Amino acid sequence: MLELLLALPFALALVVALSANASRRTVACLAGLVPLLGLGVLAFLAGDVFDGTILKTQYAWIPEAGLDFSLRMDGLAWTFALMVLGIGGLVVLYGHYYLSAKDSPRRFFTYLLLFMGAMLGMVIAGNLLLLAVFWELTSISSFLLIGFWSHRQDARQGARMALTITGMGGLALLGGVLLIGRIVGSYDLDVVLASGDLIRASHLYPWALGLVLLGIFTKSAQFPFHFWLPHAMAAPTPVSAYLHSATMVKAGVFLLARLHPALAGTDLFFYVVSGVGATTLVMGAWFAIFQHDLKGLLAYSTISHLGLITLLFGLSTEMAVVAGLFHILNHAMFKASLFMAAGIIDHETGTRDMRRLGNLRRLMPMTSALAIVASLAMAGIPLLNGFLSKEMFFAEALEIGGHGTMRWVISIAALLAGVFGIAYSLRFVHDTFFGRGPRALDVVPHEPPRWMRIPVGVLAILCLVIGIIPALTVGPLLHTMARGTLGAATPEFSLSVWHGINLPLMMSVASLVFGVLLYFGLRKLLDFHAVVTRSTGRQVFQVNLERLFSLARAFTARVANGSLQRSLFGLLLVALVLAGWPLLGNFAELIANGPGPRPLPVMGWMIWAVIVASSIGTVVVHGKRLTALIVIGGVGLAVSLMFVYLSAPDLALTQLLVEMVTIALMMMALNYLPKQSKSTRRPLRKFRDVAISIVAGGGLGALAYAMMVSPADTISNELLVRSLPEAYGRNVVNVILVDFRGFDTFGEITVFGTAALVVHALLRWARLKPDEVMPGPPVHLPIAADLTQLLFPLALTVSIYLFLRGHNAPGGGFIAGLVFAVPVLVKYVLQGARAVEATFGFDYLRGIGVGLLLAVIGGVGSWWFDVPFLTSGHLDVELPLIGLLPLASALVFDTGVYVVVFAGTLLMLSTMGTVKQRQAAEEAH
Amino acid sequence: MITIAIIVGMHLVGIAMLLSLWRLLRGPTAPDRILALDTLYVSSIAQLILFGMLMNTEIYFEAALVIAMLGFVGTVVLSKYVIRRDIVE
Amino acid sequence: MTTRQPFMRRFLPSIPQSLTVFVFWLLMAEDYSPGNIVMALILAWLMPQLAARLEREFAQLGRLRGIWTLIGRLLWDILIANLTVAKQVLGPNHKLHSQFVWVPLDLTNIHGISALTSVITLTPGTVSAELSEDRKHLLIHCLSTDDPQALVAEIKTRYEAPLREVFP
Amino acid sequence: MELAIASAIGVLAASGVYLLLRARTFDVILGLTLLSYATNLLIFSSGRPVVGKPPVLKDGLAETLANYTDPLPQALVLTAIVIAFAMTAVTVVIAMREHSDLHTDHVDGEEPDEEQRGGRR
Amino acid sequence: MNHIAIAPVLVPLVTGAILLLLERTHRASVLRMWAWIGMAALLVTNVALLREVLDGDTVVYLLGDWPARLGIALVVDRLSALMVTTTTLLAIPCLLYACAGWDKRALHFHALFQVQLAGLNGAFLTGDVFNLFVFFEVMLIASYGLLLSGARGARIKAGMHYVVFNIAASTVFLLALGLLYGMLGTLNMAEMAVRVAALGPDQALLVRAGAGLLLLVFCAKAALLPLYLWLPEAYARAPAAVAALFTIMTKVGLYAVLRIYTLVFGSEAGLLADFAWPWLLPAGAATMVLAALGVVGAPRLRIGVAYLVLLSAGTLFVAFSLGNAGAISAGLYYLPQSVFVTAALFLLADIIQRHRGGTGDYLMPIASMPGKTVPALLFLVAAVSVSGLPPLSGFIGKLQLLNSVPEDVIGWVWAAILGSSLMAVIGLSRSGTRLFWRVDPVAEGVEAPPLRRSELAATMLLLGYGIVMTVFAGPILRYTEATAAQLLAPSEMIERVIGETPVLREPSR
Amino acid sequence: MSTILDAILAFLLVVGCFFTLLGAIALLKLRDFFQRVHGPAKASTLGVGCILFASIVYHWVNGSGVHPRELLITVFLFLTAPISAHLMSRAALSLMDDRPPHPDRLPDAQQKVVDDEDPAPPERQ
Ligand code: NA
Ligand code: NA
Repeated sequence: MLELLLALPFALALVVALSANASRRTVACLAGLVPLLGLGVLAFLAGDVFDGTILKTQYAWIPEAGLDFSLRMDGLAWTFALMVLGIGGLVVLYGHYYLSAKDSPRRFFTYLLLFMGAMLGMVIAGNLLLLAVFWELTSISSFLLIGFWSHRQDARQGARMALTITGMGGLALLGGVLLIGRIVGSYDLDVVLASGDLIRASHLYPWALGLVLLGIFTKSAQFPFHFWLPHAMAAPTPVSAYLHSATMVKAGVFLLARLHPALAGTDLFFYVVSGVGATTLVMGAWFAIFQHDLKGLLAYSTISHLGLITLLFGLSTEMAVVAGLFHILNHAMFKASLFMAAGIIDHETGTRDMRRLGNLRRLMPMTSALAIVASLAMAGIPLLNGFLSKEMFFAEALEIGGHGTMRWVISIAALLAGVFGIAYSLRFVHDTFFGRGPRALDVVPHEPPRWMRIPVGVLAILCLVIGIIPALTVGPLLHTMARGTLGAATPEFSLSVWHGINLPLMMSVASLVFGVLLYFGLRKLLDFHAVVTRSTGRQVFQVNLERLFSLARAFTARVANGSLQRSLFGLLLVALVLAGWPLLGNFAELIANGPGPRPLPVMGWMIWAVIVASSIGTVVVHGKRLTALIVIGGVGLAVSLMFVYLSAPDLALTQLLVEMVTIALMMMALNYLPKQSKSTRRPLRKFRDVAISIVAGGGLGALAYAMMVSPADTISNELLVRSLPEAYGRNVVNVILVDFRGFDTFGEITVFGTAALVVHALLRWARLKPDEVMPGPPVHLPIAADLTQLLFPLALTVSIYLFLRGHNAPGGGFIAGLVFAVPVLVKYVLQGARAVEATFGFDYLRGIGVGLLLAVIGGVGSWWFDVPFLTSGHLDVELPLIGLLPLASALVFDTGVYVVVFAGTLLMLSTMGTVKQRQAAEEAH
Repeated sequence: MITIAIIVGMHLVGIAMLLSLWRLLRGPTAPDRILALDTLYVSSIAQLILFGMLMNTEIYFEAALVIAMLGFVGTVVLSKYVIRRDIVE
Repeated sequence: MTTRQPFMRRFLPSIPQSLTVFVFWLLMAEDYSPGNIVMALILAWLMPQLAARLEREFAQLGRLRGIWTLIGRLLWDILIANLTVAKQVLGPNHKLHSQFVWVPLDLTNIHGISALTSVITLTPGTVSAELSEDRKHLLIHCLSTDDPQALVAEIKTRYEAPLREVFP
Repeated sequence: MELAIASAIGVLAASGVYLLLRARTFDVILGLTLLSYATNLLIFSSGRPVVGKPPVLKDGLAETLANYTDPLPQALVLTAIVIAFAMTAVTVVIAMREHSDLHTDHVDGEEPDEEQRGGRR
Repeated sequence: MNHIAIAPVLVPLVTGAILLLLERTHRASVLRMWAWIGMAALLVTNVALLREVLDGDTVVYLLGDWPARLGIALVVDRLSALMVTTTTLLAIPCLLYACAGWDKRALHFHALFQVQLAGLNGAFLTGDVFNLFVFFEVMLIASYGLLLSGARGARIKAGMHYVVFNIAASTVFLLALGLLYGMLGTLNMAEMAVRVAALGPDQALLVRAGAGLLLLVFCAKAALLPLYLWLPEAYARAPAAVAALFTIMTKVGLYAVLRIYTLVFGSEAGLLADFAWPWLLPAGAATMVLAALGVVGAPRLRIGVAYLVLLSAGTLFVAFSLGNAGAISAGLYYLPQSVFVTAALFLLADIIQRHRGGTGDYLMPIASMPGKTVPALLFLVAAVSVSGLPPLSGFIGKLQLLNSVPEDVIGWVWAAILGSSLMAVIGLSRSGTRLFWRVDPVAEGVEAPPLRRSELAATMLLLGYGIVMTVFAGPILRYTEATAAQLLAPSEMIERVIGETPVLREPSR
Repeated sequence: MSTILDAILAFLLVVGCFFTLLGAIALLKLRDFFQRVHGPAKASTLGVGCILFASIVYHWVNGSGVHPRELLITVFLFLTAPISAHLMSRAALSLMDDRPPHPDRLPDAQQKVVDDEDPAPPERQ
């Protein structure tokens, strides 16, 4: 049943949302079904609940997190569900008439039902985490409701403010709940409620309590988080009536009641909760007096009443809790009706400003009468429900034991709040329904449609009935509610209007008298209408939020300013820290343990000199780009020589070839870049960079040195041993490339081919402006072109030679591919791109694809023999005449490499060589 | 004797390389530097051959061949740039 | 006969080139087995085909009788002149009388001109710098000469004349 | 030998880092090139290089690291060279496009204000 | 012999190659068809892969039939399978979105897309550090292409920063690998782990320097605190489908950190045991805070989303560096869902941008976009999920994470997690209200370009993943918990990898 | 192995290295580009040629077999050196302010259209 109850609002929200073509009435009816059916379910469950049974259902959702989908209904939950559904039903009815033709009822009721569902879920959750989940859902759905009139700035702002504050509270609550879970070891409500002593004894208790209270205070608009509530009044009135009487703000005090057995009973709880409650109570009431907006006044009044309830729970005596629960019920009734009445007034007069209203009892007597009844209930006038709970409150305030000062403070606060409450209620009644007015209205107000008035009437009558015969009406309900909250500790109490003449009654009388005096006295003293109250809370919030936004903007823009230099500098700095940290102070020991350095023949030092000199030379001349390129060519050559010298011919070959192609690419690019670097006038920056470069270089050199002099233990011995017998190659480097680590090469050619694609993609459709266009027609270099005629076929032959020999001597697919590509590059340079493209006619793009597929085929072939990808096979083919032809399957793979490298290189070169140039004339467009 | 000759030769060629390096760094014009780089390439071939003789191995043949065959590519490209800025017209 | 020639052109675009490739492969592979000779033949056939995709026209050789004397002469000149240049380089710089000289060309075949510039560059003391746009003059730079006209005459007789035979 | 290699790595890295921190695209590319030389040398040196023992197996010479240098770092460097080349090509082209599209060769695609002011002064 | 381990790399690569062959001559629809065929094949192989590891098996695939230490081995455990699955699931909506038109405007899009997938999967599957580098590069080069193909102006500029920074980081990667190979003499992760455990104090220092550099690289790619500056612009400028796909790229860095610093430098690594995590925890928390600031201060929605990516990276760093099974499990649950939801937000931002005319996705107060209902709803779902509000997957991830924070650091870690969530709520509520809640009477009549169905479908699919992850949170968390347990007991995997014998060859001699 | 052969080899080597060095000295010492280019363009080429020749003989004598393929390197060197020299000279010329004037440049010579194509080869007889 509980699942059904909870599913109702969500299911119908979905139905409403999807009923695109339904009439307004249908939509409202659909929405109205929820409270109707829901109340039916409640009625069905009432018997058990009133008997004190706790109804439960439980489904595992995320047992790992302790988050079960468990629902639980006791008296407290039942009563709250009753409020949520009952007042919800009235609000649906009211809202149907309230919404104007421009407002989409579909959207409105969808949000409303979502909210109703969230609220219901929160109330009947049987797992604290689940409760927190629904708690946040109420924040989100109320955000949508408050911002319903999203074209209005105050609505947007109010909605965001509410979301921010209550969202923050929700996160805090989540933290608190998690801490409770940590203490108790379960989130199950029954377990938690039974573990009050354990919780209170835990060292985490203050944190858990603080976080939970933060959630409660924000939700229930307690000082200092109260300010979001008045701004939420930008919502349509049905929303205010619903959220700020029976539901949203009550979620906080609901939780206070719910967790009362688990959290209450310590001094910390007492001081914080009652202190905050008392402050809110008085402050809210005081500010309510000075509101000009009907809903504003009601909002501050709500704050004040929530303060009262909080205060009662803070007092923590059983009777105080009962009083608090009672006031929750009462407040829901009179406040909902008052909001709806205010909405009617707004609806009929077009304003909610009390300075323009007045004397409405003549124009809309019925509404006025109902509103006056509700206001009197709010003021706590006898024979109305508000009086009863207020009396209980006064009584409890006077009976605080053990906390001497607090007793006085709270009693005075209670009295003050009573006085203020009378004053603002009086102002509400007087300024709206009596006196002169209304002024400057565009319409002549009259009674609203009957069905709009009915909800107000129902609630007002309830206020009266409860106020007169409480024991018969609300008594059992309150009892059930209290039992749900307090369990075994529920006190015996009787509800009656007359307790005899006692101190609480005196306080009521006093507050009535002083309240009337205060209102009229204030009217005499100052012009109410000129008083402008500013919500300091809002001010502070707004200012801080703006500050947060601008701080975030400024900070983010300042830190992530898009500067590449900064990014790189950060990278370097972290690198220095991470790599330098372990070495600091340990370097001497590090290099002491190895076999020690070996001497290098003079030859090696000469090559070293070329590396060092041209490397530094590059830095010195880097501003002049052509020069820098030539000089860096020296570095490349010398590094290659170093490779040769140190037993790495394959490396040297590759390095040299890549060097040539790189220089060609850079020269092509240089045509579209400035010839010189602009000099920067930032000596400090240069100094810093020089310093960090030296540190980085020195550090890396030191690391390299330490590594080289420490003993090595590598798997390479095994590679050497197994290369020839098992991989059929003498050039172990090539064997590694195509066999042992063929998968690396596989990835590498993918990178290579893809790089060519990227170059192609970047330049194909682009039009670039050369930095400088040389005058005259293209230069022909016939002699050079002619001389390379013989070079080309020979280079091709060499390429094939290097390719076939690669497995046993320096060479291989990559080197051979480049050796093929480079003479074509020379052709491009000497004959011009157009001429080459016209005759050469290879589709380089497809070449890359074909090469990659070949490599895959070379690797997948081994699957035929049921061995993994890239396993090399070996086959000796005996051919007539020719003799033995050794074939390694790695050859197919290497062919793929060859083709990709050739095609990729040429795709890059030809793309860069055939860039479409943009003329200065086009530039102007 | 022959080993000594090879070693002496390697040092001579090494000096040649250092001299080219000097020109490479000093310039003054771009063609000077290109020329220096070209010379560096040619000297490298000599160096490789000598080294192969010293080690009594043929393993450096491929490297020398490729430098001889393509070492001038850099020269071609750089010179074309000086002549026309656009190396592929 | 007229139909055969284009076919031959397609099949074997340049016989000299094919020959070069053939020899080149065998030399490089250092393997004179039947299998490798087949390979060399395949390459000799294939490589010029590929090269033909990039060349408008291969050099066609005329009479080759003179070429051997030319090569011999060239090698000798390279040797001798290198010594001269060595002396000049190692001597004081101010004794050098460098200058540019325009050599008028009788060669019209571009392949011939290319060969000539190579020869001029390879022989010490002279470097060919530029071919005039009409391809009738070749600019050469002499490291040190006092009689440019004699130099021009020598180049024309020693190198250009035999080259005109090879590249008609 | 270790000293030579290590110091060469150091100098290359220092030069590369300095250029990497320049503000012009081309300088940065040069810096990356130098850095990749340093990187390659470092990986290479992880095989404890020796003179004249290339890892190409000869008959009659036992296949151990006593007779041949470590081939694995060489293979790694080969891969690294190729990848660095691919990356350089892409960077170069981006630099071209940036200069063409944004009319500046500053790495951030716009001239910093202070430098412009400095230039005008 | 089961070859399923290599399929996630080969399938996209072959698809890419085929697409490259077809590209010039075939119409877009043909290319799309082939791309989808490839995607379907990938999905199928992915399911097969998941089945292999579901019961805790680790698949070791010895490429070239060499023992793991000599060649390259692919290692598929639960973590790899999870990452590969996330990639595949992400790729489907990205491709769907791109097929709405961007694929025609970006040259080689399809081929690059497939290469990107191959790179990602390769990085997730390999058990060899150098091979990891190679696949990082495959992934990066494809990402450069995807980012820059069809780019102009500002995107080129962002690309410059992204590319150069990544190349620099890759250089450091190589340096680290050089040092590690030099000290350990192997590149196979399992073998490295064995050797690291046996290191003496002097050598340990050098290895630690190398491992530190390696950590730097992964953190740079994952965009951890001082190294994140490259991310916002690059992600905010990338084409929508690409930006969405990129959301997994930072996770690759995170994956690598998790893999290597649990396996090689994990709890059983002798002197270097767990040395990285104490550095990462505060850095992760600080990243969260800065990222949250970025979300709040973002002038454009897409920049905000980029910071959300960063926020999720920070969260994951915190989760992983807490080091207990619960936190790692929480992170592993959080990871895919954050990928999906941020990807959805990128797509959504693009839809919004196009429909708001000149204002794009700038969070300026102007008329709300026309035809906003569906995008607004999607935005709401995404925002709720990404900021970690209940009840969607983001919440569950964070909940699990909060649950697993040990008590000694609970204060500031919780503050960072909850605080950044709040800031995200603030930032996103502002974005949402500015984008959808402003009705300008003038703009109301303007006819909006119709929303493309496939684009919305792609977004919904991504958000749908999140909802599925919410509903089935239980089983998924069980999987991630098993994964975390597997990660925290590296010796099992080490034995498994080292012990795997080749089919034909002798094991190691 | 005969000392005479050794001596010849050593001589070849020294000559080769000397010329290689000579090219570099020229590069260092001479005054301007056009003077310098003379050195490397051939002295070095010749020097390397000598060394290569010595190498062939050396390997032959030392028992590692006849490897005439090193000749190929010489072939390539002699083939490419003139191209390099020619192009560098053109580059240097293009930077010169006072280029040597053409001997018979007529006023209308400049308007002569330069043919894109190589001149057609003469018909075969
Ligand atoms: Na490779
Ligand atoms: Na790199």
